[in-house]
Amino acid sequence: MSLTRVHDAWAFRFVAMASPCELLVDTDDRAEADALGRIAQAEASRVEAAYSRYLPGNVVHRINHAGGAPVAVDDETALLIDYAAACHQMSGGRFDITSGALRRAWKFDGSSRVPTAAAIEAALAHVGWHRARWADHVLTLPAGMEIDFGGIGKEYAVDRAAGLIAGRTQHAFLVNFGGDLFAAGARVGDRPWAVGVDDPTRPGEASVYRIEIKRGGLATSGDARRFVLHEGKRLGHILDPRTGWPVEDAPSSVTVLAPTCMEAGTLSTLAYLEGPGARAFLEREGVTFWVL
Amino acid sequence: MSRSVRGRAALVLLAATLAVATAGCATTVHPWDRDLLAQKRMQLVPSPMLHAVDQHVYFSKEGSTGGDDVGGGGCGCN
Amino acid sequence: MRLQLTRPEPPSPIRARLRAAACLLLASSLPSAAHAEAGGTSSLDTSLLIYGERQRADVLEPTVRFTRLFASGQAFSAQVGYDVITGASPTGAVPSGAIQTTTSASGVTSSVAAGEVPTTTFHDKRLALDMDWRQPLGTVLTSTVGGHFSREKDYQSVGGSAKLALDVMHRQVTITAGAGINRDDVFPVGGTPQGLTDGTGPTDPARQAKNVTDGMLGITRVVSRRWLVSLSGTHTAESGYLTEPYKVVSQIDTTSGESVGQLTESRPGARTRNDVLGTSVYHLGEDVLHLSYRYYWDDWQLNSHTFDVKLRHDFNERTYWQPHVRYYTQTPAWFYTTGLVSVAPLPDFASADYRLGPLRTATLGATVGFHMGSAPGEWTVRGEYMRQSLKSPSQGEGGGEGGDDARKGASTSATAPTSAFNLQVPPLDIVSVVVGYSIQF
Amino acid sequence: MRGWIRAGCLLIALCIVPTTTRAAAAPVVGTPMPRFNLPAVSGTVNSDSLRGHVVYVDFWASWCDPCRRSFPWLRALHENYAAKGLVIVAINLDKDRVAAERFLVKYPAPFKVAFDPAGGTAEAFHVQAMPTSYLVGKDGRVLETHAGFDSKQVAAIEQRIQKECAP
Repeated sequence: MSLTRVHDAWAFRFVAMASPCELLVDTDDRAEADALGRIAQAEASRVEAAYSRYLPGNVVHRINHAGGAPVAVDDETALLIDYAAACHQMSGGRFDITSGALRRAWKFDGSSRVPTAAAIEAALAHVGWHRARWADHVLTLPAGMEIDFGGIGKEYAVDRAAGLIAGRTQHAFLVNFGGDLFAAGARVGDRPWAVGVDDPTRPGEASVYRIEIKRGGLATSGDARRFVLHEGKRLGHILDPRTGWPVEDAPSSVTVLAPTCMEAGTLSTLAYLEGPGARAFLEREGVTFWVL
Repeated sequence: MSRSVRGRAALVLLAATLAVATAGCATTVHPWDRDLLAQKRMQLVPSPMLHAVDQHVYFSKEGSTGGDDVGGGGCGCN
Repeated sequence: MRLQLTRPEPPSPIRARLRAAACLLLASSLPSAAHAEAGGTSSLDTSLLIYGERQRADVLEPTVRFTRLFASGQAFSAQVGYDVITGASPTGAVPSGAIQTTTSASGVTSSVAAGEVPTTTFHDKRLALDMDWRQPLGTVLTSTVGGHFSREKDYQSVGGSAKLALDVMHRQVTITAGAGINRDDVFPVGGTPQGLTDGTGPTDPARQAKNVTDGMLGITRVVSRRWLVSLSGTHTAESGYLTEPYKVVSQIDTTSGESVGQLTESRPGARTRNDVLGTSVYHLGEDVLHLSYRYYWDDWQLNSHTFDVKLRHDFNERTYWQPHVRYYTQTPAWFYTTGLVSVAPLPDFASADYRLGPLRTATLGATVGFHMGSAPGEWTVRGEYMRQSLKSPSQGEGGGEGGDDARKGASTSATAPTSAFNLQVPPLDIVSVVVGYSIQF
Repeated sequence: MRGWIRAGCLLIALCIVPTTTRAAAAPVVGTPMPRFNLPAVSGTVNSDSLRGHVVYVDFWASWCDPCRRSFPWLRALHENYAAKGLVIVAINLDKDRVAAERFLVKYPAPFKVAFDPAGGTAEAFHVQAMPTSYLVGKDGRVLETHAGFDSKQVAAIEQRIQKECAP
């Protein structure tokens, strides 16, 4: 955790959800930046604790270990599940929080190891939101199925933190949790925030784009860090739950600007799942995007 | 026919027209059906200020004035 | 009879649905500034009227209105307006030296007047304050009390009004009753001249009072989910000094057709006005249609019809436009005259004020409402073109019906002026622009 | 003037007569709460599942100003009494779900929100004004109803809720 001065703004940095996180506040007031940074950190930690699938005792753990029994969930979780269900429905099944079993079959370690067809087939039997029963705060998953908020949790944490901070400050700020971010307002002098998009081939080293935004959520989907090489093809870690295979001929990076980080994240994921049709999809949706 | 009789006749005619028109097609409008009526543009006088400016212009340019605003309509909320 | 409104699916279903889903999630789980927003809400409306008559008066009128709603349904509003009027106003005298007349057996002549209408130039400022307070009394009664004050160089008006609205039939019908009193004082520069004199005589230095009382009764009815109608009537009694001190009446020598003199005008000391106003507001699905009709009559024999149509079309939540058409027509007051026959005995009352003449006004205008980017507040810009003209007796109901029978039936046996000629003046063109800005906070 | 009064009375009579016969009575208090099963923000809300709880049913719409004023209070009510067994069900009567969702963005509702665009539930509850709320006891009977939202009544309602929630 650190507080540093970056381009006339204070940057509060910490690590959460296995990612570098930061809050930029457009102010000279160090104490205020520190207080707001702690809010961001607390919220990131809270969302991580509540929805990480690695932490025993939380609601995700309870659902994934219910063994076919119904699980009642709290209001916030219900809302998240509703959101995921809505995304599943509007994406025709491409977006699915139950694709965890597939993710265990695939190891995206940069090697060329690909699971066998039988292994994929077996995993697919435990995938599919349509198999879940979801009504009135109660979720029932067939035994062996799992849910995973990995696809939306970080974006959710960004929007939540931004919402909490917005209620506490008049200054412009930017929340960035591992590359998913939300900018709240233009900086002093109506200046935008400048955001660099990583070169997918050299993540963390070079930016290929500089995006300027004043307000909105920005999220990127791609195979920047995790992929396998298969028959000369680079397969990204985003799996199509309908086939069990990574999306073929997908762009290496899709960045979308939307009113909230959640929307940006979901749209970039859905675009990525379109494979070569990513660009056409985003054009159809009429959003601002950058595809590499 | 004198003017005042004509005036009263006009009033009664207008009243009758209104009553018949509204009685014929009146439907019960439930409190929760007043979404459109609650809109500002559905008020009898959507902008009191522009209305006042108008009335002032007409008052100073014409021989007759009047036509007071009345209450009613709106969201019907409590 | 309920119309079902069907909307086509938006062209980008995923983005729109995603937006709704994200809003739902974030809104429900996040605290917001809702606590701060609760309680009263206030709005501030400002407008600037720019009004110009061709070759006559120009008016600049900034207005500010503040409204505050309180938690238990009370509302307070205050409005301040300031007008600056400069330019010329017709005196009532006929255009000089350009009258062609033809005498007839009736003694009434017809003529055409060309050239400039005599006017006086003036510069005046007026300050007007209005305030009202609305107070619910229980669940179905609402009272409103208001006060009014305005002041200019030679005129002051103070008044108050009270209104009571009763909701019946589950608020589908509202009955409104109200009353108001107003006290005006006129104190012309140089004193008040005697009526129908040449103005050189002694003037009255005292303030001239004018008292106005009115009562109104109205009913508003919700006909359907998208239709609202209302009908109201007002009865107003005015007494006191109702004359315009600076207006004059020409005396015409009917043989030469020349104006031989000017007399100050004189009006009766009482006037009883009535009007009925019917209004309909109909929601067409996307557009809203406002229709109104007013019938007005008074014991000066001035009757008028006013038709008003506005159609508001919303392009989206932030932009709309509203075309407006208005038509107004009136019969002249019984003592209205274009000019007096110089050799005839003086009538009791006479005025050549065109506003009491066989006047017609046609108005065509449009309002545009919009928001500036993401900045708060709504802007409105309205432009209107008004054309006022005096009807000749052959047109419409003007003059013809104002015969002696009607006059005597409703009024005293005062003598009416006989017009020396029929006046034809070019129509008056008026252009006005209102720029408004409203913000809620 | 007398003619005026006569004409006014005639008009008022004409306007009122056509609807007098449709006036609905409002029984409700003391009777069992009408049953409903409505789509909610998450899943559905079924009145049967509320049995045994003190329930506060609030009918609202996005275009209704007093409803807007009532939401922060409902929120506070939820925060203070949810743990003591109070269930708040805010039934939205907007025809347009998007309008309701926009409202919820501005006025967050951590309690149950259900949607009844057709208004059938409101009809069953004999809703007379917007908003109208019903306090329902553990036995499922309506204890009291409140038409409109008046900040002066809030304390009395809270007292009653406190009393009903007491074990």
